[in-house]
Amino acid sequence: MTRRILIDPVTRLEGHGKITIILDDSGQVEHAYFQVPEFKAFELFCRGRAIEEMPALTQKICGVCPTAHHHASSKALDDLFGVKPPPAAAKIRELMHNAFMFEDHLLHFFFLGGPDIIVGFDAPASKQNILGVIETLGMEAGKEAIEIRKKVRRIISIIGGSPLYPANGLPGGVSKALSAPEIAEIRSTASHALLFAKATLNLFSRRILPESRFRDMLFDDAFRLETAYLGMVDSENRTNFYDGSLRVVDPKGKEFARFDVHEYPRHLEEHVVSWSYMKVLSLKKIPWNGFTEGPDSGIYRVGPLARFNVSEGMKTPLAQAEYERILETFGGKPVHQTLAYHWTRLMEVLYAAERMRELADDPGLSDSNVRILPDSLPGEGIGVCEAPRGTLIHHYQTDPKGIVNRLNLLVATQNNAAAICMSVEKAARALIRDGEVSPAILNLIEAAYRAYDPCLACATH
Amino acid sequence: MEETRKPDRRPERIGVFLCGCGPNISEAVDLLKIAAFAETLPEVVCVESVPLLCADAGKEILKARISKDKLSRIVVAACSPKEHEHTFRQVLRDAEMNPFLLQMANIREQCAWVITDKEAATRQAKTLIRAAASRVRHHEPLEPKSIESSPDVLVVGAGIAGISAALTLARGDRKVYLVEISPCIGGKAARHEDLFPSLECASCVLSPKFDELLHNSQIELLLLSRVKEVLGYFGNFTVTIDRQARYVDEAGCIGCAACIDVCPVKALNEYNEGLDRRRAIYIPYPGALPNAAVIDPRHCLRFQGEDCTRCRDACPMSLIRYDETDTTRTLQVGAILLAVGFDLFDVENAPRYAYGRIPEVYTSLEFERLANASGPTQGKLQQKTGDSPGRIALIACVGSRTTAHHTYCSAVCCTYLMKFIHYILKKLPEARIFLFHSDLCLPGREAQQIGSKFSSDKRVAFLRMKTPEAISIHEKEGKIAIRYMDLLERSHDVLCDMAILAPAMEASKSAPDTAKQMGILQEKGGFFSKEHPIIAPVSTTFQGIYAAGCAREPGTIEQAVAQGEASAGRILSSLIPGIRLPLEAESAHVDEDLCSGCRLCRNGCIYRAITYDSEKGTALVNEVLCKGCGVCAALCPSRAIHARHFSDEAILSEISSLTCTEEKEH
Amino acid sequence: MKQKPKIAFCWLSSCGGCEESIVDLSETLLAAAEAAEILFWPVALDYRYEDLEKLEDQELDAAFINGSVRMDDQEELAHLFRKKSKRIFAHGTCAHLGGVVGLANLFPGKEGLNEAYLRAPTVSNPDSILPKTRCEEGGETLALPGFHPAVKALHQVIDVEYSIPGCPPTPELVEEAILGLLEKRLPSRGSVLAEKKALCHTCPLNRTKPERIQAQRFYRIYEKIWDPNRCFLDQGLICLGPSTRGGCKARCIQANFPCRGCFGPLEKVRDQGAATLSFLASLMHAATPEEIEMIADSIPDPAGLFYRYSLPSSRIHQSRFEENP
Amino acid sequence: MKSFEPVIIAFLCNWCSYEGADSAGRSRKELPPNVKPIRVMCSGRVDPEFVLESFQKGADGVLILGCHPGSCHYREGNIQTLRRYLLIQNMLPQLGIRRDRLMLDWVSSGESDKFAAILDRMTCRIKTVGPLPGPTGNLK
Repeated sequence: MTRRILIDPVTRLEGHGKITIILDDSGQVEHAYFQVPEFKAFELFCRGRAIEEMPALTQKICGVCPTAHHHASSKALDDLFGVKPPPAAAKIRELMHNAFMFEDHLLHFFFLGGPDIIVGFDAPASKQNILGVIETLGMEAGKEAIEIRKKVRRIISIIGGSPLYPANGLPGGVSKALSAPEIAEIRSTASHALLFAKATLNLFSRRILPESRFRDMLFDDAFRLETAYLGMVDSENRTNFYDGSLRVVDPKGKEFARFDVHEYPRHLEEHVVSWSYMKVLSLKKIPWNGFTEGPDSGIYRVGPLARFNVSEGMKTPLAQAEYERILETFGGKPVHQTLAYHWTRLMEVLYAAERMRELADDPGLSDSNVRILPDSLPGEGIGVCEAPRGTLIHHYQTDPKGIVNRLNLLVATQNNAAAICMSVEKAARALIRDGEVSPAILNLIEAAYRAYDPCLACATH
Repeated sequence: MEETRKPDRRPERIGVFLCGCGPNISEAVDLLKIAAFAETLPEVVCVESVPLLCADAGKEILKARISKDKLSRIVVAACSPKEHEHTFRQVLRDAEMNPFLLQMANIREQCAWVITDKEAATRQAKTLIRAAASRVRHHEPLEPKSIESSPDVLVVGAGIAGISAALTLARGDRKVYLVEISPCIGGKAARHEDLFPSLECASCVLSPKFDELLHNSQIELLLLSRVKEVLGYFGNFTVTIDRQARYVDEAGCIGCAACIDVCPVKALNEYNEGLDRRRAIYIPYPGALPNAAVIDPRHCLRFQGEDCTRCRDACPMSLIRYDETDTTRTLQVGAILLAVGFDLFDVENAPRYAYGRIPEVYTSLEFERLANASGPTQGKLQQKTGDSPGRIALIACVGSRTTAHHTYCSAVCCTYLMKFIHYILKKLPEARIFLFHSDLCLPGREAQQIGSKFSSDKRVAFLRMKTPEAISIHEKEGKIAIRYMDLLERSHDVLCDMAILAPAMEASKSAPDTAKQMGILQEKGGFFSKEHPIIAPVSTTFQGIYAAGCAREPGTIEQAVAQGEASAGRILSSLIPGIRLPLEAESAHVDEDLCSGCRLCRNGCIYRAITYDSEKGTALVNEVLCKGCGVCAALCPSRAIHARHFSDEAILSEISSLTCTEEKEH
Repeated sequence: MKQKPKIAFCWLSSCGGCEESIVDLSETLLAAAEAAEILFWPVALDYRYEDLEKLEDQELDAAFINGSVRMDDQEELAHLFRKKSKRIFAHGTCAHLGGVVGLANLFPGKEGLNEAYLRAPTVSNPDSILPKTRCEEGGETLALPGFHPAVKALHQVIDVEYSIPGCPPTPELVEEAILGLLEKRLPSRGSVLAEKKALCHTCPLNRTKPERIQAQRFYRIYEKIWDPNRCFLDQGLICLGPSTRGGCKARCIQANFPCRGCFGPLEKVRDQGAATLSFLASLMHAATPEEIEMIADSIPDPAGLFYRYSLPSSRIHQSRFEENP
Repeated sequence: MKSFEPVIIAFLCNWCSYEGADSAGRSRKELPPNVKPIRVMCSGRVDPEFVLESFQKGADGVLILGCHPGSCHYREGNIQTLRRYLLIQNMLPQLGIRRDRLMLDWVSSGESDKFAAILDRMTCRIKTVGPLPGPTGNLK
């Protein structure tokens, strides 16, 4: 007779989830399900609302990555009203976006998924958290991590009012220009952030990477998934979080597609499963054949690792150096090792800090012209950006009065939905032998999805 | 106290009193059933049916039960509260209970008389009584307040309306401050030749009033003065007055004019509508009161820096005061009357009448001066050339009844045009008169008679225009051509020597400033809004401020006098020396702990009863001005404004009680 | 040594923003973790529901619950917390009033599922599969919580001692609540732990408001560029400041953005929408039905704007779905 | 089965419409018992929340009666009401409530016939549209 192992709720991620592992009578894993038991219906109740309210409204999908939604939404409004924000506005948005990527990635590293690798997979549950992290790294380091997040989130409040839910997104720009003192503060924070990013990568390669248990798991097949990858790149195929075109590479790393977001419906497809509220995305051009790996599967991944795999380098020097180090460590692309998400994520922290610094130094940032009034009537618009957890698409349609009558949201973690389920099952199969389960094993299984930094509120919205 | 819940209020002792109202209620509903039902209502401790509660016997019972049963709240189920609420409130007072702890259920007008099916009427009565019983729990004992007040009065404008009011008030032994911007009293009426409808000579009719005014010790006349600022409210206004120097000892001057003859400066005489010139030191017009000279610093050489002393040297009593200065003073008054009069529509804004381009086109006021014995021509009707006009055009509705300017009718033009016909025929019996009008408006007995008399006079032609705008004036062969379109849309030219326009009457140029200063509303044409157009016609939207004469709407001199006296009456009866002003008990109240100082409540209060305390950052209701309408309470987004006796709690409890009816229950 | 107070943090139908508002406590959070024993906090600590069930009744001194109640299991969880805790803090506007997600109450419950899983343009769902509360998968039964017909605020499901409004609450308010608990100086039960006065009271632009505002029409935020230093209402923009509880530190105003009401209605107001509607009406500079309608029509989505955060706990709670209303 | 008897809350201003109601009474007009009157000093006292609360508490219709424009005892109170009314009317359909369940009209103290007519019209209108559904989500 079969046996069930239930992990409910899954912890140290955003949103509600549970894992059901089913063992056959010989104690081998028959199936493992990663279920999302929540749903909110944003696509329904945003209908009938005034289009200009979307950035403020849709960002409430997620309190962890609101800025990403705010920007995908604002860009959708630019598109829908046919207005191009003035240069200063675009810079302000990208600056806020990078500040946000920085602090959100650090949230994962120190509070959510990070503890797995900082304190160690096998540490007791009571240590698998920020407090354990502080214990491991020392109060100073811990406090500093908390401090820098606070300072960088302050950049978001300077620009958008609240550190959490910015309020500045408008079609054709932003509501507020930046004053000289504000820019000065941003600049000094950015420099501080850059130092901290370096230190964190240093910490990673000195303390975590060499650590054998982590290294084993990093290269272990249990944490390997052969999928395609999707991410946003600039004209030179370098990672960009705020703007660019979407690029897909196949499991061999070959470019599979490179398209403007307006073509997304021709490339991406959602599937529904009856055992979870989380919809599953796959590449439309490859016929859906369920939760399978390899070249015949349309399943792809997004987020830091995916952005690493689809890009041909980073735009900023230090990040580029880190990029090459990763490439060297894995001896080429694509990297399919799920735990590599941690490393690529820290590389992005470095990039975000460098980019913040660049933008803070840009003289154009202080321009007071930050908004252009639309003259065309609303209609249809699509906006895209890279959220910490991956590619995020907002798509709106309105009536002539600018009342939303249709919207479609493809949210970062949805793209990873299939991969997350598969990673969990794969880890479970590999790690549970003859019905043997220890807390350490269960935590390792959770480490399989935590690497993605999933956001389940987003994924179901 | 940490984490403790607020204590529940202690239960009320409610008494329900059912009135049979003779047969009216008792026969239409089942009072026994109702009484039984009332017994079951929460916190009701006594129910009593009385054949006729408003009769002395009934009131005795009510009074007795209140003290016997120690009732804390009363429900009276009887007639409309509008009929007997005050009666029963008095009974509560007599029983030493606060009168506001009463709620009436109107089971006569709203059940007995309007629902024939006794069953249904009884059900409805129960529902209304339950609602009353649940509402009355939320009543608070209100104490009607009162304040000290000043009985003195400020009258703005010494025209005929202001003067009539001032005299009436003074006869009532009131101190009156009469503020007038010009150097003399009497306003426009004083400069008329005759007065309609009696067609008596204006000065003969008016000067006795003027003399009485000048000699009345209760009235302090402030000439050359204007109101600078008004603070406060009904009963307690503080008014600041700016007085311009006259440079002549007003009291001493006897108007001998010695100073005037020697003055070297000449300026247009506004008191003759600029038809002639006056000196820099002058008396506005012969007969102007007070009969004293005044220096106009805008023209006097001394004030242009020259060292001219001719008038001072000429004055036999040396009453010239070059060193006199403008002064400011502050007055305390209880009420204010605005009698600031009107101005004529500026005809240059309607080019079709060629006013200002063709010299022989006059406005009605100019013509009054022309016809006036004390005017520029000593009353001789003559053209600027000196010849007397043979053909004279009178044109009605100039700027009135047209979408282009004023849509309203100025009410008196047609009648004074009749007066003008009378002037002309009296002075130039040979003249031909053409009256251009569209719909003559001659209300009242006299106007009609005079009108029909003239219409049968062959020297006078009544020409009907299609519309007030269907007319224009042109120069033609050195004469004036009046081109108009008749009812059949045929166009005609009528040649005349002189044209007299009847321009619309509009609020005086100073009205907007005054309205702002006083915080009152204005209507079409800028006239001051009335508190209520029918039942409160002489009071404005701000309590304690009244308006009379043409400041409130175009009207006759007779009406101006009546309104002046009416306003005076309102003031005399509401501001009684030594008696405190009673305040509206059911007024609004701001809870400072909840008020955010957003000040939007002021958008809803036309009585300016809500002020803002910038220190505390909260709004404040002035209970003197609050009329208790409750608009602000419904408007306040914090519900920080509490409408006394009509609180949210009271009304919400009525709603819940009324919605859970027997129909719903089963 | 005296025993540390035991507390729990949990989310229901939440966005995680309120969790961030706890994380943003930074040092205070570490201090709190020292001073109190945190026995449940999914976003940060590895406790499971079974650990929660194992607790004695009333063992928790306080549970800080954020998010509205949208799914069956969230309602059960709320009841479980009620059983285990001496005090319930409704943390954030969703728990306090229903929140943004409450706008779903304008639509019939199941429409949400149909829209997302059947009608969404990129969905390929030939067999019209919907998530099921019980489904057979590989011979095994898997369970999911059901999707409620309507969103509820926490107080509509269990008794709540304290509410911390805000989407999200400021860290200061959360800190004040936690310290109040630790230092035993909480106000009377039933209190809302934010300012008693509306946003205008602390709004830097309030002083620029004229004596009377007379709106010829209301502007939509994409229709005009406005002066950041003048009351937005006076510029014809709709700002919910007057009808919204203060305590947010005017975050949006600082960003030159009008208030959208996330702190909910005032102490004595039950229906934020009605309060908003009432004051906006008073700003209309019009007296005839035609003129007034013109201005009223310049507000495109009254319910969605006036009830942005508070529909479930408004007077009406939820659309009545009458045909051709 | 018992025929549907709607409950209609009517807010009457003290000076005009309540007087109108009284004069309807004095002239013995037959009025529908479905209408439950609440007296306020001015229709401007009627908080939109009162209207929504009436619906929430089970009223099938709500009437607001005030003085005719221009003759409001408080001059502009009824205009405030008109503004609120038209705004609520824009919102009711969004809340799934038929517009015609709420009605604003002007009744002067003399207009007893008009008063009776309005009550009759409103009552049979609500009878034809039927009872107002309650919330489906068993919300308290």
